[in-house]
Amino acid sequence: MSVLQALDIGLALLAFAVAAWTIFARGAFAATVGYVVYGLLLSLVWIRLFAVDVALTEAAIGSGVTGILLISAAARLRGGETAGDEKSLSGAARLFTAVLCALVALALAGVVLLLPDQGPSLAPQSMQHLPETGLGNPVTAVLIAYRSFDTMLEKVVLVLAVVGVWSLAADRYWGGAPGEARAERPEPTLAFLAQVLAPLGILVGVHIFWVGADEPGGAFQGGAILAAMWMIVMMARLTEAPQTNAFWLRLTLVAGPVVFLTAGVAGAIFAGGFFAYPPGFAKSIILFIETFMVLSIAVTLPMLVAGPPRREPRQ
Amino acid sequence: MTDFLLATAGVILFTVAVGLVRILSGPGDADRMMAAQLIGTGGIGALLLIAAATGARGVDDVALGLALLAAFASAAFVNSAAPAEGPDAADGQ
Amino acid sequence: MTVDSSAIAATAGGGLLALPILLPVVGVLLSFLIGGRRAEWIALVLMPVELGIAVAIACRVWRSGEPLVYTLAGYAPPLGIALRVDGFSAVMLVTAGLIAPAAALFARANFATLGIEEKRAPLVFWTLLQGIQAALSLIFLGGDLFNLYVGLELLTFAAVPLVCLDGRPETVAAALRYLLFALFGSVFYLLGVALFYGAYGTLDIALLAPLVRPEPAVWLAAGLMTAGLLAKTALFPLHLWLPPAHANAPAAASAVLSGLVVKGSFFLVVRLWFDVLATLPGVVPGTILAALGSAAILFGSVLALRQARLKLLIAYSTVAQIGYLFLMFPLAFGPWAAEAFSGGIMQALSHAFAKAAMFLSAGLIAESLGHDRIADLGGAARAMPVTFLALGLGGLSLMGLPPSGGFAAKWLLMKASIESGQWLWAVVMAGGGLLAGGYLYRVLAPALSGESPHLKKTRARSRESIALALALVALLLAFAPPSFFAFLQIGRPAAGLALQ
Amino acid sequence: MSLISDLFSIAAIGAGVFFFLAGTVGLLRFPDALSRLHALTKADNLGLGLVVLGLLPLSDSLLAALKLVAIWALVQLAGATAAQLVGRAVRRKGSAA
Amino acid sequence: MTSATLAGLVGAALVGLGLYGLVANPQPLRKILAFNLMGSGVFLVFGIVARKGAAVGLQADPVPQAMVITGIVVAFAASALAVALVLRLFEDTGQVTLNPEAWTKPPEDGAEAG
Repeated sequence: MSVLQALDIGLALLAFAVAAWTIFARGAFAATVGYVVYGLLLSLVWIRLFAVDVALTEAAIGSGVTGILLISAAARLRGGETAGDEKSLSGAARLFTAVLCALVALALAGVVLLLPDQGPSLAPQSMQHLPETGLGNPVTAVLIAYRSFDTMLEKVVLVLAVVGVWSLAADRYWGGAPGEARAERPEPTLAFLAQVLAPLGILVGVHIFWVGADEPGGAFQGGAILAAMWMIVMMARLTEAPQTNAFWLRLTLVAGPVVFLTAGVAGAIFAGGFFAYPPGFAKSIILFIETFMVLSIAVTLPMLVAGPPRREPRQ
Repeated sequence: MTDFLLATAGVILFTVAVGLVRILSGPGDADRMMAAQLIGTGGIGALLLIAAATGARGVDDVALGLALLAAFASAAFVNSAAPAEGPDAADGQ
Repeated sequence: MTVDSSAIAATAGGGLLALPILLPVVGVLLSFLIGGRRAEWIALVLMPVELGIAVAIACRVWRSGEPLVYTLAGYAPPLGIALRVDGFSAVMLVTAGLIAPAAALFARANFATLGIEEKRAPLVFWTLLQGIQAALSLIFLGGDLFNLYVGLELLTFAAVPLVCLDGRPETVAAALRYLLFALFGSVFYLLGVALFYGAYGTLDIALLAPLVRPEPAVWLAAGLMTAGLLAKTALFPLHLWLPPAHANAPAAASAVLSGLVVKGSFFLVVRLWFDVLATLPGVVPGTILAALGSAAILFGSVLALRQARLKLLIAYSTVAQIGYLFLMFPLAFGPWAAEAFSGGIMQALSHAFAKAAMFLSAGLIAESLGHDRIADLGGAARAMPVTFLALGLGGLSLMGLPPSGGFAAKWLLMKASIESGQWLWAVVMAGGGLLAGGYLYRVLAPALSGESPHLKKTRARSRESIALALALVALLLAFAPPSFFAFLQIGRPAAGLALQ
Repeated sequence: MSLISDLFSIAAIGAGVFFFLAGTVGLLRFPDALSRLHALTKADNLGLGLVVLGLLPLSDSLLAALKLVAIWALVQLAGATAAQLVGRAVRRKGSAA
Repeated sequence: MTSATLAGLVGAALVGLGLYGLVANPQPLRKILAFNLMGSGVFLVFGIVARKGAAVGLQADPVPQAMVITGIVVAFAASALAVALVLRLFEDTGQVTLNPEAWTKPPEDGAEAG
């Protein structure tokens, strides 16, 4: 096992070094590239923690889609963000901050070391109730059955985030499409990439969603991959970003939480409690909900990355 | 066999780390972008080796996801850098 | 190690508890989907229903005399999530149920959506206002620490965009600053949640409370979560984001942000220390909180004295009034604990109503005069007497003069601090009251004298009366009967005695 | 059979690692940015290809093997297009900033 | 030392690093990066908790894993909102600063702050 241990230590050091680079790099763009690399390494760390569902989420959302968001922002902001914009902390304040942060990190490290090797766990209970849900993947069961309330509300958080991002539009652009209108031809290489990747990616996204019932995967991860595919197609200008007042767009954005909420309320009528599933129908209901969640996520993430409307709405 | 796979994964990560030091320091943003791209290749290689060695389920899907998204950061970079391409549109204040 | 879940028994018919969260969520989704011309209507229909449900919940708590519990999804904690309502949360639920519709009615003039095509500001305002309601209900009712994290995030996402609704760069900067503080708070809170789970394998508050021991993981988790929540509550020295954010939002939004939103994270500080950590020796942390609170009172009041704009003055007075909320923590140990607790809650309630009234009044003043520069308010009170009456009555509560809810709150806190021998807090409260008098005098004295200025807009009586009604509620709280304080203690059997 | 396939895996993966190493050495030695990156891209893609080739006999199902090949193909595609995209961006901008 | 503990230590270090970046770095975009780093550190602490809860044949406790997935999605949404705010500020003023003094002046004067 010693090789594995050495590998773990190497991986940990590498992840930490890249993270430190992200914080201390001189330029904002360099730091952002560092963050994208860091996201990749983090997926490896999650694999080593045997949290494959999380690794998938980290790969797709934490590193993939967040990477696109931050790289785009950093590329747009180049030259604008200079350190002179704001008074930097003085040397003493910097030192004080550093000491304080080090203390927080040390305390946390101490507590982490003190945690018992065999900690408390809800794994037995998760497995015990797993047959009731008809699922094979306990992480999916936690997300869509045991703690479905969290997940439904988190979908509402995404809707609020879309409202918040759109609210930054100028009044005359409200209802229009996000993204600047650009007359230039699609970049041929990018278009080629999009045309090859998109069909494959849709296949992979649906696959990851579908196996999520029993294997690592699920609605978030599959939806995020689908979202990425839509983003690349838009980046290649093969399609335009939709108008934000389009009814189909809004319907797709809220479909996940609406279906989830409806199922939750139906549970109160048919299964004796909000968000309860009637025995025997749990799995079909869960897959039904998840289908709409995949759709909503696939549309929400690109809209969040695309930013506020920037063009006047067409009729 | 397991140890061999893990050791090779370690070597690949090490080369990635060396490359990282060299390229992240610049000089240009395009270099850095390509660096990230290459580290992706190495990372996916290491991931596949670790997966084969530890036999964790579902890791191939993680690698598949990463491979799908490998070019995205570069695409986003080119896409967003394009409008600010004028002589020095975004520079200077 | 597994947790015995028999301690959690759902109360029959507790499904009522899910509705204050789910109804505004329905409102959010509907407004976003078909809200173009109906968002206002959706909010105005749902809000009275939500208030009715909040009152019904309070009545049931009152009748049964103990907390109500509801288990969601049919899975009992620790695996599932429970909602729980006690006296304190029922009162906060009703308070939010009253202030949100008041702000909504007030906002109709600015954000009308009936019969016109969809516009940006109205749709965003109505959607997010209901988002705030959903988030607050979740925070007041949530019984699971991670579920409460989701509530905190809902609150952040609903509150931040309201700050920069008018789109001026300074408001965007204020919103960004607010968001960064709030995110810092969320991450720290979440880290504490991770440590609690790692130590005890459950996040349900009722299950966690008896398990908690004074050990490193718990102290660290408590410290991190408290620090995170303080950043969201804007307690000194983490208050920097609040004045620009609250002063720049539209008046109706400011009223909700200052009156309610900061109370959400404060509520969780109380939950954390009085419920989750009830068995911990809390005098030292309580004293630290109160010391920060005292600093906030003095610092916020002094800065309020120096502001040139009315809305900024009111925002800085929020910084000061938040300080009072934290004076209850070191006093919550001993026979005076119930008094201190009631005082703290009373302060939260009276400030919510008074501050909402004041921000609405300030909004009316700014609309009528076209500015809110304090130096140019001369004679304004003659032109708009009702508005200034609301402002003044709200101020009465801030100063802590009788008869007002603020007086009741400060009186209770002062009594507790004197009985416990912790005189310092009493001195701070007295000083804070004087300073509040000072900054209100700065506004009211010139407004009451001099020529009546020319008004750019005729004043709307209905909107004035909304502000006045809120101020009157803040006043009426002074006459809260003893049974009201008994109600606040429901679900707090451990309070006072077990805490020692 | 198992021994032969194991030996094959070891040989292929070992060769793959060699290319990763060679790429990094090239990185340290080549003078200008573009040629450096060009060389490195090729070396790394070849390296990953050999690693995948070596892992193929170890995969337990046809689907898993297909996935491995797909991963390699996707990384190839990503590397090639990214190099072209970024390279063009650099050329358009004149000298690298 | 197990790999879980190691990951936990990295998590602790990341929280410290991220916190430092969030407080000490003046640029909003860098603050957003730091927030994400800090968040991932917290998620790693969840990860070690999950790993130490391995039981009944599961390699890790699914409940904290589910929480991390929720957390990653929320952190992304937060980053998106923050980035939108930063870009809006940049488009309106040509500069990005949280310095309150730069904002007490009218926007056209803002450019010379610094």
